[in-house]
Amino acid sequence: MSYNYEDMTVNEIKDLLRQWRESNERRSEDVMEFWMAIMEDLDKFGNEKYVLLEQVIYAALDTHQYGIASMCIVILHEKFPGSMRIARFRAMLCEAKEKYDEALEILEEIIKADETNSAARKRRVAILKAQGLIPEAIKELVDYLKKFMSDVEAWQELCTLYQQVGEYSRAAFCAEELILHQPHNHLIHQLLADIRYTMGGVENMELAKSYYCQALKLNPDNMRALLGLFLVTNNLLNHYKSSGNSGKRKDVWRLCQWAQSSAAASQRNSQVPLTQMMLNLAITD
Amino acid sequence: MAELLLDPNIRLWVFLPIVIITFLVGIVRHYVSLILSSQKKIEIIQVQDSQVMIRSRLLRENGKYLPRQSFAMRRHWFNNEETGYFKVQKRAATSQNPMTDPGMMTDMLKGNLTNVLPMIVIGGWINWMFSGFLTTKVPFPLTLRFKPMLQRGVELAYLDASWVSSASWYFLNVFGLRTIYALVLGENNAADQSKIMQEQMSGAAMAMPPDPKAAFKAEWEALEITEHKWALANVENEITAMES
Amino acid sequence: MSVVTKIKDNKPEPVAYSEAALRNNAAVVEYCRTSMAALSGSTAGVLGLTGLYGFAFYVIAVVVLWLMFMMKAGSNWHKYYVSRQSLLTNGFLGALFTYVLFWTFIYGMVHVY
Amino acid sequence: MGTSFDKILVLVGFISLFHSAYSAAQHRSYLRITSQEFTTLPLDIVVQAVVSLFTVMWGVLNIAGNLREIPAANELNTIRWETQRNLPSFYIFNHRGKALAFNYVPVAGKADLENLE
Amino acid sequence: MGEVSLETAAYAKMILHAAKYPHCAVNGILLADGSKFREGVKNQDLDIVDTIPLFHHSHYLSPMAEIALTQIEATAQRENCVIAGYYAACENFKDNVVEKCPGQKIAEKIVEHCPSAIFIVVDNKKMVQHLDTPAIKLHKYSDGKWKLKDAPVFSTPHVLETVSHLLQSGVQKDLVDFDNYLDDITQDWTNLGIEKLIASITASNTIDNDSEEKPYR
Repeated sequence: MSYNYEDMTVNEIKDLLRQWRESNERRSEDVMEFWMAIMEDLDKFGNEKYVLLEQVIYAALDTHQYGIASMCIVILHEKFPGSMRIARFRAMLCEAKEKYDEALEILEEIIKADETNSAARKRRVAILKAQGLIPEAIKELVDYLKKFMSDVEAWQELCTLYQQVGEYSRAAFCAEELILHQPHNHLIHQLLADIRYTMGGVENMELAKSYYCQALKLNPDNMRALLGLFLVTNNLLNHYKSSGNSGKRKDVWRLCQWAQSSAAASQRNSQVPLTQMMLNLAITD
Repeated sequence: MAELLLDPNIRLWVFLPIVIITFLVGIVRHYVSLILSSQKKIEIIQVQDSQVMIRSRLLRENGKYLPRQSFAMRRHWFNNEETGYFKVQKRAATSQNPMTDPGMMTDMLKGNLTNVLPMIVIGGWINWMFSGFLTTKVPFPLTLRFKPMLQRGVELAYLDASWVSSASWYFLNVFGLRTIYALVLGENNAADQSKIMQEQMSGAAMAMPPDPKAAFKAEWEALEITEHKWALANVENEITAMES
Repeated sequence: MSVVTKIKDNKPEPVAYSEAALRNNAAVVEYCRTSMAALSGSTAGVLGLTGLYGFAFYVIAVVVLWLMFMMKAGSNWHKYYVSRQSLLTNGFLGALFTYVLFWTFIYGMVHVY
Repeated sequence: MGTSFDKILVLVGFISLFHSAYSAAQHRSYLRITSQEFTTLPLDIVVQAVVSLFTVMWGVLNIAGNLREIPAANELNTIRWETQRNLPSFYIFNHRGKALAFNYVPVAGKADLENLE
Repeated sequence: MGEVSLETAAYAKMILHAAKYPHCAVNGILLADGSKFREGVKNQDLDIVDTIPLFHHSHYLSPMAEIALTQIEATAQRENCVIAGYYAACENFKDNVVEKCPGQKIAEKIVEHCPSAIFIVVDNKKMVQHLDTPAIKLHKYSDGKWKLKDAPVFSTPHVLETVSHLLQSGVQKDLVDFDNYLDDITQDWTNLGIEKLIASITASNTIDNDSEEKPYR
């Protein structure tokens, strides 16, 4: 999926970059390639110029081209002197160069000037993460969340960090918080189901089943949820078989069949046959 | 009634200039107010309060997607008698008297400065500069009641009500061009972008409760009476039914 | 991403709308409506319509704009608008003011002198 | 977003509308000079004005921007984990990209030291 | 005994996977040639012929890993391969040890089935555009721990040159891992396209260098 950026007009590039910005993609290398192509035409971007520069700064730091990053920062700084946002980018540049103390100093100044600057606080967490201090990062993030309780990004990050250290029940709490904020997002439901499944136990399996179903209801194309549902129902079947709960077993059996058939249906047009795997998991009833 | 004939010079030197002046003043005023507008200093405690309120509201609205235990745990955290957030956090009722708050005063002053002042000054100037002209005629008949509104500065008792004097034309423009400003300024709003760049927006935190104490109390009550209804109880049957 | 829920009367399941998309669409509609009011006002002024004819022309312009919106959305209009009626009636009077101003302005420019 | 075709459409429509306004004004002054009574405008001006109005309106409609689909599902179903888990606020730059960058100079002494352990 | 050899395709996919997502931790499965493989024997020779890139996010959740493992096992059986190892790369530049790698559980599970399984850690610091070292660390399981071993032997010549070439021409963008597959099930996680490409490069390399015999790693 590489783009032939020489054939694209400035407008096409502009649209594509905007699309990436809006959908939050991290295609740093592609962004840098585009940047090389459109550098001279920067003035054609009008008001979009500055957001574009930000995007380029992220990408340049990501590909570790500090020269370009600091150039963009200088351009922005000339336009908006004294902006906290630009100061944050300076901190990020230091961070990329592994001058963590310097970065922290800049962030400290930002927070001193504006206590409510949430982005700077989040960067502090990122710095701890970059240093590999995951437990400290978690602590800092929890502190942050005490102040900014409805920050979806932060909850999601905390969820990931908790998973990383294996505290699944806390990760589940964060995922639940995410569901409260975005109840229509099928991915979050699937995430919570995944976590519950990983935690294990009949109760968690039942919950995982419900959430997988909810994810599928919101988006029937969510393959992970479909396969997860299949796994969960298999697990539950085994459990109910041994505990002899026939009523529940029947329900789960039906659901399992359903998951299998829809997985097979969606699989039909892809190259790798999944039915093989279904056979391997061998449902016995 | 005899048809009045206006000198075409009035069109060129009175009618058109008024429209252009009003329009340009509106644009300039927009940018001036942007320059003057100051970001309100928000205290962290206010941000925290508003975020808590959002979270609690979301719990009430979307709590049905959580299992009962998780819901109860969160409600307990908010509402518990000894340790609940809404019980523990004590907020002083803030005084809302604008006269005591100097920031509020300057804001009001600025609002007056950009909205009322230009209208009076430009209006007075136009009244003085273009006084006594009949500029145009509205293309629909009007009753006599509209005469003082439309013919300010021209006191002719027998003139048809649909004629418009220069001063009235100015005021018509002031009010009528508002939507056009939105059209012209709203589209490629340069100010928006640079505003984002200038300072960090704290996003949703802006919707602050004016009085946290009362808001906490209300939220506590609302949360207390919220019943938990597990929304995913029947989801298995729903999805299996969806396919078939 | 924020989402607003509105309850439709005939359906038990509330339909969730994306707030950003709603806002975007409202902005587009508003933009077109204001342009339409200004333009059709100017045209009415050029044509020298007076009295009720002018107001009738406004109604026609609103309906034509509505038809254009429908054409643009195609058959699946409900994907883009919450309701067709409100698309027609919302902002009817607000835009009328702009219309009258432009009507008067161009009428004055063209026909009075 | 509007294509250049739509922009041309709007421009042409505007010029045409302006032209019809000018024609109408001329017509009025002609009538006044020849002291005839005004009844209606000539048909060609009327047609020109109305046609250019609809041209501009259609152009504006397309320039105003695309409508987005409002059901939340349409928007939410397009997001994937790829973008959902991507949080710019928590980006870390201390990753493999560092070595992959074309201008990477390995810190020899340090690396050797760590290899020893 | 206990020699581990890597084929170009296997090595290339591993490196390309790490290069496609430089900001993520990545992991994957190593497949060994099944014809020489004996069940349950410890410390035997392994000929790694293929790798399956697994995930670049959600490493710590088991459902998708279970799905992936069952699917890979099924495919491997058909192609007469066995799951014989695990590779991973850390998110953090400085973390290049087994303990910091995601998916320890998967690796342990593999060891249960195949006692001679290996664990390869991609060395972030050596992952450069022009590879002059293999940039991987090989570990073997013994006494409940992963022990560092000597670098593996490549079974084909000019591996580093080939992979560097692939890296520079941006082939990593076409690599499909299991996460990509789950996002879009029409994608092929076995990466046959890349395998073919590598095969053609290797073939041309051998023809070019038939006369002059170069020592290789």
